[in-house]
Amino acid sequence: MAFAGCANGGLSNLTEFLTAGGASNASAEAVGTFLCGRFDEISTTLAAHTLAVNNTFLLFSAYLVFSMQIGFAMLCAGSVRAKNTMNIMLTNVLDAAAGGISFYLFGYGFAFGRSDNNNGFIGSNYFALHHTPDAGRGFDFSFFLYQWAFAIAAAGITSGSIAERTQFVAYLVYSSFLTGFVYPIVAHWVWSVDGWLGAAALNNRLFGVGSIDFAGSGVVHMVGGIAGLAGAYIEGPRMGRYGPDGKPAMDMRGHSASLVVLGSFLLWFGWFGFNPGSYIYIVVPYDDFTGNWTGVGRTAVTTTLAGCAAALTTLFARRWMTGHWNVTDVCNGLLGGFAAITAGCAVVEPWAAIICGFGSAWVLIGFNVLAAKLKYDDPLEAAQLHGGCGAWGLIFTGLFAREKYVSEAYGTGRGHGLFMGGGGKLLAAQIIEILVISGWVLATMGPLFLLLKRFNLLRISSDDEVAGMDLTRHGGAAYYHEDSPQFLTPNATNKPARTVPHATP
Amino acid sequence: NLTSLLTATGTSNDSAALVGQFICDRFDAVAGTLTAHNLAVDNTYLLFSTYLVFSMQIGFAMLCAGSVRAKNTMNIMLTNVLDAAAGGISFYLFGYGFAFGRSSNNNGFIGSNFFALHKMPNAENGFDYSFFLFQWAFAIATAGITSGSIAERTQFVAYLVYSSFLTGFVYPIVAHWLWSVDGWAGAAAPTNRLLGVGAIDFAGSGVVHMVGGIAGLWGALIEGPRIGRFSKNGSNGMDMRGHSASLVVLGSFLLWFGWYGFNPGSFVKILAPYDSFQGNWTGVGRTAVTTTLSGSAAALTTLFARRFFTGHWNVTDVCNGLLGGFAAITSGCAVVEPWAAIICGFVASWVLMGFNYVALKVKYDDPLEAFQLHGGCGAWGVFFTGLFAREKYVAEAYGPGRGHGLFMGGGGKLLAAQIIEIFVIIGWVSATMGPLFFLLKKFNLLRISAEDEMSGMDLTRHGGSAYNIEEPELRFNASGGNLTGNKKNTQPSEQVIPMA
Amino acid sequence: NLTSLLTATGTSNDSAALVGQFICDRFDAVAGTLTAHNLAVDNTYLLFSTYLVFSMQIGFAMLCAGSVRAKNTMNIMLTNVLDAAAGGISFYLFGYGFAFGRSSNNNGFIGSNFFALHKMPNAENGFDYSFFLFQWAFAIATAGITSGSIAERTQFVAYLVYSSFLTGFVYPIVAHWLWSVDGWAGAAAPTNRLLGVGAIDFAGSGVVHMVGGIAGLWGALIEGPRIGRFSKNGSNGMDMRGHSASLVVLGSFLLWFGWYGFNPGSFVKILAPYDSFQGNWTGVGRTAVTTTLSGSAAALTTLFARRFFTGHWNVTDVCNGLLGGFAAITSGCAVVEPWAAIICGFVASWVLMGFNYVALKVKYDDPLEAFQLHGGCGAWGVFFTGLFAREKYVAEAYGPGRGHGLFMGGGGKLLAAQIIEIFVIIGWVSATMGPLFFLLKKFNLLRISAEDEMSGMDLTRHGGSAYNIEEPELRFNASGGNLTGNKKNTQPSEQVIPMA
Repeated sequence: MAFAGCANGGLSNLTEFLTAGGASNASAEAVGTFLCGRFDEISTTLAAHTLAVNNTFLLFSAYLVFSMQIGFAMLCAGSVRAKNTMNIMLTNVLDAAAGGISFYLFGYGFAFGRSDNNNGFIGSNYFALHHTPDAGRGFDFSFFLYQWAFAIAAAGITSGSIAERTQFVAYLVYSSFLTGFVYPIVAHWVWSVDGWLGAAALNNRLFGVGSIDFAGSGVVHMVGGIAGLAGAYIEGPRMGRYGPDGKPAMDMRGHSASLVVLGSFLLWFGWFGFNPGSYIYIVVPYDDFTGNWTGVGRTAVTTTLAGCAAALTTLFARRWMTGHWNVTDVCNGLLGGFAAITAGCAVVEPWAAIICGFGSAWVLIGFNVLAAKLKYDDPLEAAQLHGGCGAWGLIFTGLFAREKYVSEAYGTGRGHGLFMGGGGKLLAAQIIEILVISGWVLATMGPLFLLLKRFNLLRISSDDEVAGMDLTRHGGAAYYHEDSPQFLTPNATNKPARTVPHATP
Repeated sequence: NLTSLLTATGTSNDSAALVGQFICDRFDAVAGTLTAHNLAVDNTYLLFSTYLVFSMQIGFAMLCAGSVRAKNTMNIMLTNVLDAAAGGISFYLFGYGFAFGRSSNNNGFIGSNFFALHKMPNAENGFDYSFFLFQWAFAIATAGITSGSIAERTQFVAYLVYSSFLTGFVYPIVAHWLWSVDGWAGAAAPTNRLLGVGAIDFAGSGVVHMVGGIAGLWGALIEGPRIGRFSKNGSNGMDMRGHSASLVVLGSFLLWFGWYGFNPGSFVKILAPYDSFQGNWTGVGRTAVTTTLSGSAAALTTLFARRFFTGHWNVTDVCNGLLGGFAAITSGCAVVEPWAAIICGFVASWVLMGFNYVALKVKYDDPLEAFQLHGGCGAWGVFFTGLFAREKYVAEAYGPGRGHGLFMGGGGKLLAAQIIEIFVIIGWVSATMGPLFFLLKKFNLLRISAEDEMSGMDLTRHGGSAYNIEEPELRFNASGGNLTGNKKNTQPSEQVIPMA
Repeated sequence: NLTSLLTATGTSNDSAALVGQFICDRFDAVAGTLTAHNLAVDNTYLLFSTYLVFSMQIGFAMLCAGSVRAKNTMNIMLTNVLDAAAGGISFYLFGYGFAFGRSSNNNGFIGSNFFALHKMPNAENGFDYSFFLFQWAFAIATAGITSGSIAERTQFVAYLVYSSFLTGFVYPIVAHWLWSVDGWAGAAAPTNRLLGVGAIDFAGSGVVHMVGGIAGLWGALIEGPRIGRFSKNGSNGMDMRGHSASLVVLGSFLLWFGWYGFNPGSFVKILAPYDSFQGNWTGVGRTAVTTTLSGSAAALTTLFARRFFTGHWNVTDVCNGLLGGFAAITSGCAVVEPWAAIICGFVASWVLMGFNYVALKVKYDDPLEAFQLHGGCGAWGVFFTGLFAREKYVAEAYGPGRGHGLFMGGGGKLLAAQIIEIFVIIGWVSATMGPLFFLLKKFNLLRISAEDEMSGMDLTRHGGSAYNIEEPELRFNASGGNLTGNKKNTQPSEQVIPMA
């Protein structure tokens, strides 16, 4: 409903009116041309304003999402033992860097590329930003950047699951594959207007409604979490994590809670780009006071409340279960709440977000108990947190999505939540999304990890694991204190000798 | 109107109506689009400012973590996370309604609507969700200040109680007085302003910083100093430095970063023109400049003054001075000239050093200097605004008819209003938070036991130390040959006894 | 105009005038509102970009802190805080005026107005406060680069002197040459451009990075390497690794984050349409993409190259490579294609490694590799722009009539201008900063004493170590029984003797 000047025959209409008013044809045309010229000018200027504001909004949201990468790096660094810090931070830097190249070359095209070969399964254009910007379809560079920031977040999740025991080469392989192929396909299904699964599709939506995964509880968090699950399961737990009796032996706490808290807070900060930013456009009015800006604000509020509720629930639940007030547990609970609300953030009421967060805290605690029972070792709880809470978030959206908000965010004719009077269609679509994401990621990443294992490229040697990868593979420890002897004697051993690549396990 | 004009030109009534309709429809469509743009731009601006203010919470967490001893790091960081989380719930349920709720029961003391975001967004008052979120970020900053004052010796339960009370009730009331259009004290009120002018506390030197600082003062006073901080014979005792200056600097810088949302963001709307070139965007830019200059001046003053007094160039002192400069300019940031901001920062540095000196004399122990910094420099900032506020800028930010500074030819009215603000804030916070802390002490819920304090709360209450450096022998004998395996993790994993 | 058209339609003069007046008033009102919107959007964009650039200061502080030894952490962080604070004051008083001040004395060499923000905001030149703040954030980044080169061995006073001189004079002059519309060297000038085209340094590979890097080169050369860095027998000596890779990674990531303000923000205005879909917003987005891709390519190249050379996958090397890629693309970010950015990053990585190799050979010691990274990669970036700048993008960013790249069919004019830029920057910075460092050395104000260097500046000059981990025996014997009290803090609290 943006202003369109004198398009659609406005000029001839006006000229006609003026002529009928008694003016001569030529003069009427002159007046009409003058007025309509002015209106068209205004219309052009307004269009430029709209584009400028929308792009500003999207770009700064993209920067915020990028800051989540800082958060991941700090969270991961703090959550592993000091001897593997260099390793995990390197994987985080390369998530962004290698992801940048592979998403530029392949991923973006698979996810959002539109051409004559449009289909619901995979995109087919815009590889290496060819044909971008695309005025016809409204894709500018800022959209690419925003989507890139999402793709690298997915890869960041997985690296947490397989931390402290994975060969660096395996990491490079899976990361490029995930951001370049596995993730973009899912993004295409759910977020592209051509996708077969999502509510964004213009027509032929799943069950007539399409699943609602606004900012990616499924697309980002479940994909990353399940990929991590496959990797961590195939690798097995870290040495010493579980004793021969099957009981958790060592706790293997991270080496710095300060970094964990810093990372969690930075993720929170970045989530304000992740969820509200997923509106992409902010200049879309609903009435004379509300518009997408209201939706964006509400999304920021639901995101905040879900995280807050999850953090508080975790605090008291863990206090009750362990007797401690534990800050790292609270941080994980917080992030679980965010991962859960990500699917429904734009389409639920603030009070529902509190329910979402409350539920997600218990989901995370439950999955953690289950993981301990099954001797599943995930240093960052990434599969439990992003996979588990992400799946809960999708179901929650099927229950609590509100009709008004859905139609504002997606347009009319989509489904809404079971508890909000929308029947079971949306819920069914949400469950299908959970199942197909789990299936797709397991079917692609599982074989990849098995293959890596087969070629002895997956797990590091036990010597490396005991000594820590930093010393054996990454050129030295992350921390140096001068009072240690290597600093007092020149040419001391603070620089390990060149190591043999890929020691056999 | 246009139709009648056209009729007067001699065109027939019907045609005139058609032409008029056509043209006016176009203008209405233009106006509608412009309104949408206006709202979109203002909300974009407010939301991103909110995110910046939120990043101050990261700053607080890091600053606090670095400023305490390693054995209490987990504890203080947990309180910072919960400031934001518990504050989110309590401000959503109560605080926002008390502060900004408007209804037929409007009064100058307390708000009465919008609890749990009921009736939001509210077109009538122009309140959208973004405004709520912005105010939430301010409320949790207040609670964060207080947690610094009582760090390293407070029971976690006490913390939960006071934090919810502060963000849910004490702070919102003050915000209502100063910032709501219904408030009795602030310059924002359209009529019936205090002394005819209303106090100017643009971004909250009083509302946020003094409230947090004075709450901290009462907590720290009632708890008393940390064990060993002051020795019995009257000497200075132990210095009790924080465990990581890197975290202190990181936190201070993040606070600086976030302050660009705090002060300039308090314009709330950026799209309000003053003339053909200037508008709120100019005010916003100038506010960012005054903020920067005040902090810079305070940092430099502290640097040289501390160098003179102690002989060291001390980075943590400089960081505190910097933050003191920010806390002081927060009140007047939008209504003073850049050069005045330098004066503000210069004096703020001396205020902070003065309060620190007094604190040492009276054996007041505040691990983060939170009362001295936020309370002291905040009060100076409120006072400073009464001296240097410029008429033109006040009119642009608040509308005409408010007061301006004594040194800028505005007479003493504004200054009087500012002084009243200082006193009522001190009174209100003392009257509410003082009894609360007393009550907590009475029920033995305030201070941790001496054993806990000696061994650190992380070990006894929070499940273990914040830092786990394995293989210490490896670190110190890394001669390449004796790479031994991990030692058994020494952290207590068994359930501890809940608080005695 | 409209009135005469209406008169021609046969209406009476008076009525026509009324109708014309009515309609034109409406149009003027619309135009006025549109101008306000325009300014609000542009200023919002510029301010938030500024905040991002400021966050690079956090990044520098963390990167520097992590890259030095623990015993000098307080020192280097203090210099980073003061970059921002002292730079704030000196850029406010002098630097901004020298760089962008316009008056009747306009000349290509130096600016002459706007000192202490006098005559700001300036509608005539379109300068509002936000522009000042944006430029300030750039100036302090320059000083931050230099502090890395001379880390761990420089007296604090020397630091204060050179930093003010750099941000207040040396850097602003270069900025004036390249970025002011009056400058003699840059493509921004409307007429009389160098070689008819003007050098293109969009966000400052030369103006910021080379200036900072070359200043650092002179400082580090004149001071000589740290004690023990190179042994006498010609072997490599000690590696002198930084004390915390976590801080290095945090800093690098924050710099990446801030670079999104640095490069895309340099468009200054976002609301400038090219056609019905594209505009400066497209340029801004593309700039963010080229920045990302160049850094990514440089990081990957460094990863594999260093793996090949050293056998390790080294995260700190990768971080430096990443930053080298950013420093290089900064010049051409807005005028090259995304694929060209990958080439830029690829080469930047080799440039950095080459310079590092040479530095080792000639025993040049730069703790942060600041000269190699910002000087070397910056120069490559300026050169690269002369090869790959695309005509269309140059015209969009600067207007028609500027040069484009040799490989893009633009001939050698732009490349020649770029090479001239490289040489005049090297010359100017060497001619100003070299003598300054010599003078400081002459007066014994440059390098710290050998004793200070061995024991670390934190202990001798900055009031104590950055890290205080108390009672390690308590941490490892926390059996509950042997809780000993705090040991006396071992930090020196007595006043130290001022520098010898």
